[in-house]
Amino acid sequence: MTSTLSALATAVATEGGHGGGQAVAEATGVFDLTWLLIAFPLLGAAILLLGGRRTDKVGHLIGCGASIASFVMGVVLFAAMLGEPSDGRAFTSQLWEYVNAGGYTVDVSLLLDQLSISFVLLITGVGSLIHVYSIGYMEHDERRRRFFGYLNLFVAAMLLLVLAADYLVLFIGWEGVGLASYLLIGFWQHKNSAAVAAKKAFVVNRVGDMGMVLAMSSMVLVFGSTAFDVVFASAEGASTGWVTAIGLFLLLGACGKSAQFPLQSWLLDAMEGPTPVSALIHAATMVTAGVYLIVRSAAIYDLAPDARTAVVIVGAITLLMGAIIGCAKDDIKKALAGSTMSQIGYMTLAAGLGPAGYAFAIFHLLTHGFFKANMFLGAGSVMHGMHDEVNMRRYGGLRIAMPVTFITFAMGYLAIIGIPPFAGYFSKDKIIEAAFADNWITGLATLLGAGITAFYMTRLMLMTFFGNRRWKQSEPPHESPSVMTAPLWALAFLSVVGGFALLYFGAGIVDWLAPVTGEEHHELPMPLWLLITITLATVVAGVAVAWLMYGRRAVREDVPAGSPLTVAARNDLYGDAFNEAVFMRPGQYLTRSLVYFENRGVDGAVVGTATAFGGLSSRLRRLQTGFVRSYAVTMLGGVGVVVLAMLVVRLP
Amino acid sequence: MGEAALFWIMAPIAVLGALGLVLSRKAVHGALSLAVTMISLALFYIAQEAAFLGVVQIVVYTGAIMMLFLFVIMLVGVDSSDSRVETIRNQRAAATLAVLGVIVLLTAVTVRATLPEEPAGLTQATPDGNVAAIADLIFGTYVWAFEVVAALLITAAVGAMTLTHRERIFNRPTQKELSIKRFSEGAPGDAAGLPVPGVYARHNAVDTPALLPDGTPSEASINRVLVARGAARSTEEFRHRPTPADIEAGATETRSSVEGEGRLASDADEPAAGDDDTTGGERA
Amino acid sequence: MTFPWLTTLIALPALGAVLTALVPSGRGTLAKQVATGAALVTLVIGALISIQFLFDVDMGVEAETYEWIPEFGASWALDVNGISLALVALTVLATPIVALAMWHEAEDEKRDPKAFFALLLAVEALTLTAFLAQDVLLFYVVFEAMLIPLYFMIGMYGGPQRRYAAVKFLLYNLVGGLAMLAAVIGLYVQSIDAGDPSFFLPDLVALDIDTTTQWWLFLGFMLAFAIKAPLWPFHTWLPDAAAEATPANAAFLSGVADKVGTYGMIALVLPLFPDASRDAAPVIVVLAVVSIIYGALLAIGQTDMKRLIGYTSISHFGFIVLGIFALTGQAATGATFYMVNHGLSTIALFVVVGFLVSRRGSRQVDDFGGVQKPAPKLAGVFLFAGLSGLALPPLSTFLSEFLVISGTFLRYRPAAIVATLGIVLSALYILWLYQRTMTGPVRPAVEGMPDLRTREVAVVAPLIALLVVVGFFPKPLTDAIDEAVGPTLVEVGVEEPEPLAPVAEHVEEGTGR
Amino acid sequence: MNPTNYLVLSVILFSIGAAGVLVRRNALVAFMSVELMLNAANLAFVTFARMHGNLDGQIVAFFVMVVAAAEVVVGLAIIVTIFRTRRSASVDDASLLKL
Repeated sequence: MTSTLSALATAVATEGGHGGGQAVAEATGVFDLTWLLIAFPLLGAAILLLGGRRTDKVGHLIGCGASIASFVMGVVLFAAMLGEPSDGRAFTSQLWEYVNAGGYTVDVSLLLDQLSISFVLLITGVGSLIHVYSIGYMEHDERRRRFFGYLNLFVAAMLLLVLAADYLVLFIGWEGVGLASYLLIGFWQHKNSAAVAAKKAFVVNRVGDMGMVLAMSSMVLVFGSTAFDVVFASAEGASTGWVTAIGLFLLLGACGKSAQFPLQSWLLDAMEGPTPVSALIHAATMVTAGVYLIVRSAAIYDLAPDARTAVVIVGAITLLMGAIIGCAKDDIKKALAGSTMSQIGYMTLAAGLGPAGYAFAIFHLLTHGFFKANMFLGAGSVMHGMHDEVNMRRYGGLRIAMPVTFITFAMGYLAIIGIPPFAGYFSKDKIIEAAFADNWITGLATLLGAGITAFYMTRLMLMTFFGNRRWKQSEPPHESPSVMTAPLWALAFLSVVGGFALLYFGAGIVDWLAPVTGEEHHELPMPLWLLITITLATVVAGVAVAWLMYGRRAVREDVPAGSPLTVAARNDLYGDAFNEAVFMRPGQYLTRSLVYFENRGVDGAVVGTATAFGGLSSRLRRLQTGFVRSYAVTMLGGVGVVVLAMLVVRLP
Repeated sequence: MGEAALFWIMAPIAVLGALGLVLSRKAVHGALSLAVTMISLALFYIAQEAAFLGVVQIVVYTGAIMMLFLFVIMLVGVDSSDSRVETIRNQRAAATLAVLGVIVLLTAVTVRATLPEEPAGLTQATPDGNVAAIADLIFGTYVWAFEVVAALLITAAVGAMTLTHRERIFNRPTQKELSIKRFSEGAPGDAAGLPVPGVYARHNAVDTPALLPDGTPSEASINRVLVARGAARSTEEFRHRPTPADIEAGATETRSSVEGEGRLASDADEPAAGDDDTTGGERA
Repeated sequence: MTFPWLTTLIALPALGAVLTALVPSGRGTLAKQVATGAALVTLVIGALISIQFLFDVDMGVEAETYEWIPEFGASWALDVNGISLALVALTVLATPIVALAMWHEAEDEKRDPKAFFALLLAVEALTLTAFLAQDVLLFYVVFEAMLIPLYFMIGMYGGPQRRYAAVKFLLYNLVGGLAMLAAVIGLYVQSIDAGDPSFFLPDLVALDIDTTTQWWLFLGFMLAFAIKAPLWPFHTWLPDAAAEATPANAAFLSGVADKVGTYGMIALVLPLFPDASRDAAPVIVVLAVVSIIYGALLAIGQTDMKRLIGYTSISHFGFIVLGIFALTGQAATGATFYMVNHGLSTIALFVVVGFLVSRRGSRQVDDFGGVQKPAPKLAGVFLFAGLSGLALPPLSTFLSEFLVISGTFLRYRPAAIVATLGIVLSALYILWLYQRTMTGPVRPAVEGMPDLRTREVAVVAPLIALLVVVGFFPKPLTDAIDEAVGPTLVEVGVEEPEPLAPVAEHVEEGTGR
Repeated sequence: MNPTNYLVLSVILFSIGAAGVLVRRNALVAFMSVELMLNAANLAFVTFARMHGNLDGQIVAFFVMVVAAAEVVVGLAIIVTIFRTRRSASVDDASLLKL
């Protein structure tokens, strides 16, 4: 039966399944070369990491070249895809058979459709810009070649993640980006904090991976396969309980990778890594993998409303948590990291809304990729000029010293707080609309989030670029070299026009993604103009409050005491404290007591038995007096016993 | 009837001999007692139509083996005699118990066994006489065992030689070396050698202690083997008993020798034959 | 009569052991060369045999049976299937690597290295025999005989407590062996009762043993195997042996020799005692899960690097046993595949730790710190070996771990869920170890620590290459294993669980979602 | 006369010999007691031979004598050797067979 099933699965794969409602065709022509997307950066990583010192000189160029080649390939594929009919843009190409064990079959095959090509372009596009930026940013680091090797490895793994046509293969990419993230967060290994942060990121992600593994195990149990086409096609036949379970397991995985509550704690620490890493991995791409996973698994979530509700709740909580944390951080990167958490919360929330929100989640994901990468790189530029100072209370008035950084950063700022016509306005407003259409509570959460976002981003802007100069160094901070500012310009441009272009260019992103994610029109509880007005008013209010607190008054260099909420936000809302109190301390105690139990209990029982025998032997040894005559008595007694025994047996 | 008479006369003698072995304090007495038992056993053999064995018993056992024992006793054990104090705890009790058990067990077996009332006799088995029949068996059926036993005997002889042989590691000390050693190590008084028995004494027999120049008898002059046997004469009976006048005369000049006398006197207070236990203990 | 491939495979290392022992003492290098040469020739033969199974090329490898003790029905019977092939491949591969890794370590002991290399080859020959034996008596004999060279290898070369560790190892395994001997005799009696006294495995499998007897025999065999492939609570010999033996020896011990235990479970216990195995499976599954979590937690609590790796092995053996007794094709294939991968990964870890220990002269974690600065390559391979230990995809360890978990999930859901905790804990102990030893500020004591030398690279490179290549292309090996696992499970008489939601009808509906 | 009497005598002599081995410390006496036990056994053999009309008992007794001779030779040699080194013929002094 199992074998027939796997045969059927293969049949489904070849004849064209139902990845997300559209037919999936066998890849031909240029689509058959999809694997090149992954191969370029993978080759780059291999050359850079195995090549040794020989490639030190040209390492960064090889790294950029690999990424750009992949981007070009992505553009070519995108163009080719545009040439296909809108419901025939999904292609699968099987590379090799991975495993077949006990009837469970996995093929390494790639699925190229509208969703994955969007990610491919984001990853390779933003990735290439960040590669270029890194040439300048990492110029003085003696291990720059290795840095580019890791970056290429990341790009390759991320592409595998979004191109995989099987959850198991997706998981390979999933762990690959986790590894790259680990290596890059801990890139400055000589700093203890970096090494600890890297380990923390990996371990917390592993908790999410438990969810992934269990989700895949459930799929094997329920569907006998983890291939997208089989799982999606037979999802309807599964019981709601199992679909919900799979949905929740996947959500756990997504929480780990996307730093959603309750696995959010690693992201802030991850800022120990070099800034381009924060921009690429911990803002634009990897942390959005969870959103990708949920959207990709739309077929599952559509059937599991409870799981969707859980997704929405997680998204809403994270949205507000991230925003609150972002308000209190003085470390520019950590403030941005809080913002990232919050924005991914938006995406998760949107994804949890079902077909009404999937497309907007991806839309916001893309625009966020533009403006957040822009701002991180801007922050990196500031740090570059400020000798790696990250404390915003030591900045101030930098708009004059670093005009390019300021202008590009401002574009990102306007985009994230959602001022029309910048990119964030379109994407975030759509999510707020969808949230209100779903119910009031989620709607208000998103609205509140928008207000707080405006507050903390304005605060960040004001503390960094406006106000009095609080830096101590003698010569003024210098603007970054053009190799770093060029990517900033590019990203700033995208921050400005990205939202409008994506929404209205051609058929728009919603229709573009519809074959994969489905589409559903929602009814707003109030007129659209009213909602837009309210949203904008909230944003302006947030900006105004920030200006009152940080613009009018001079920013103090020492840290003010602050309200209990501020203190809590500075401590990441006690996420780490909670983890330490609930998991680490008892874990350490458990480990220690287990070591004790092992040495005294398990091993003690064994050694104790040995000691008991030893003691018994030394008692018995006393019988051995060495006196021949004692032995003779024993011997005579023994002879007597033997004779007696013989007689007892023989005599009648 | 003759056999019964022989048995009832010789059996108690044999038992007495055996008890003598176990109970005598001196090994040499024990050996002699054992010889008695063996001879009576030889008679029993002959009485039980085993003339050859009876002769072998006398020749080999009593004649050869017991003599060997006596030689060894003379070599090592003449001056040793056993103490009756048992040193191993509970050994006596355990031994008694074990022996009684064996006696009971074996007697029970012997008595209970269904044995023929009258022996079958060996007339049929030994048509040509005892010796010829035994020869037939030894060189016939048991020839292999016989050869092995022969080899064993040879091996035992070689083994005994190997065991008792002592490789000379040092040169035998010459008289000169011995003399030097005596002067350098021993007490100055002994430097000239031990006194010879019978010197200045009333007798010149070997059991008579020599008199030292001051008239005191010297115990050291008597062979210690004789002392151990109790065959030496007491030094006490040769002691010159000083009169009160003598004491007055030599009170001052012979103070040191008086001390020596005192020592000797205290030695001599003990019976010369000595208690075997104490003497043996000291020697050991 | 075709060429006796399997006997040749066993005879080569045995001959090598004799030749190595005959090398005059004092000529250590020659002994090493002879031993390594023999191991390499064995590797070539093993590779040729593997080709037949992995790539379906007929090399003429077939079962061999020669008379041994015809009075007892015991024979020198060898055969190879997917399961044994996987382990044979691991063994022939590991031996030259271990020999190369030991190249200088044996000399540090101020002992003649000859003995170690001769013993190593002897163990290889015995291990190979165990994997190939089709005769229960033969299996038992080599199972026990293997202890002797291993005892000397631990007791003669290694740390200060090595004698204690060696005696502990020996006593533990002898107890298991004794139980197994009783069970082997009991099994033989069963075959006598059935009318045909035999030790030949297929004959014994065909016996119809009543359930109570099966239980007793099952316990005898299982105790031996549970001690050998240390299953909680019979595991305490392994950390001691791992810590005190030389790293290469510890690698061979837990990487290869202990696999005889898990191999025995899947190749002997399951087919011989199907009823008892089915009944006992839940208990064994619980023990396996306890091993996974317990081993991992204790690994976290260790301060001695080699002990730590010893405890990780206990955790991994838990996974293997879990996979075997989950009694699904997926889990059993995964478990067998896991045996190979765990071998590669553990050998890599032990060997790399050995490099560290020989440089610093200490096994304590606290004595290291910031090693990646002076020795980046060493840190790199250490991280790589560690990642293979925590089953990071696409390294081959990942697939086996996933197959075990998902295969177990089909039948024992709570056990599988608890076992996934092992995923988190493994990351914790490996990365924490890496963090404490390799990263952070450079400690004065590790300053100027030399990076990997050519010989060391040659030791590690094949392991890493295999972990990657097998990780990407596992199918030839898993197919061979899967083919052999299927009949075993049929023998046990368990049904493969069917998918809950059949795919067929929805394909025809065509709407998908 | 009933030959059982010989057997009883044999038992008595054997037991006395055994007692001698057990209680006497002098190696020579103990050794002689062993000889006594052997002789007692020989007596039983000879008696049995006569009872059953079979000469084999006498042959065995003969061999016992020969072996006893060999044993005595070696045993006495050992005693002499021990006496030379330890100046004692007490079996209790040779008690090194312990830890």
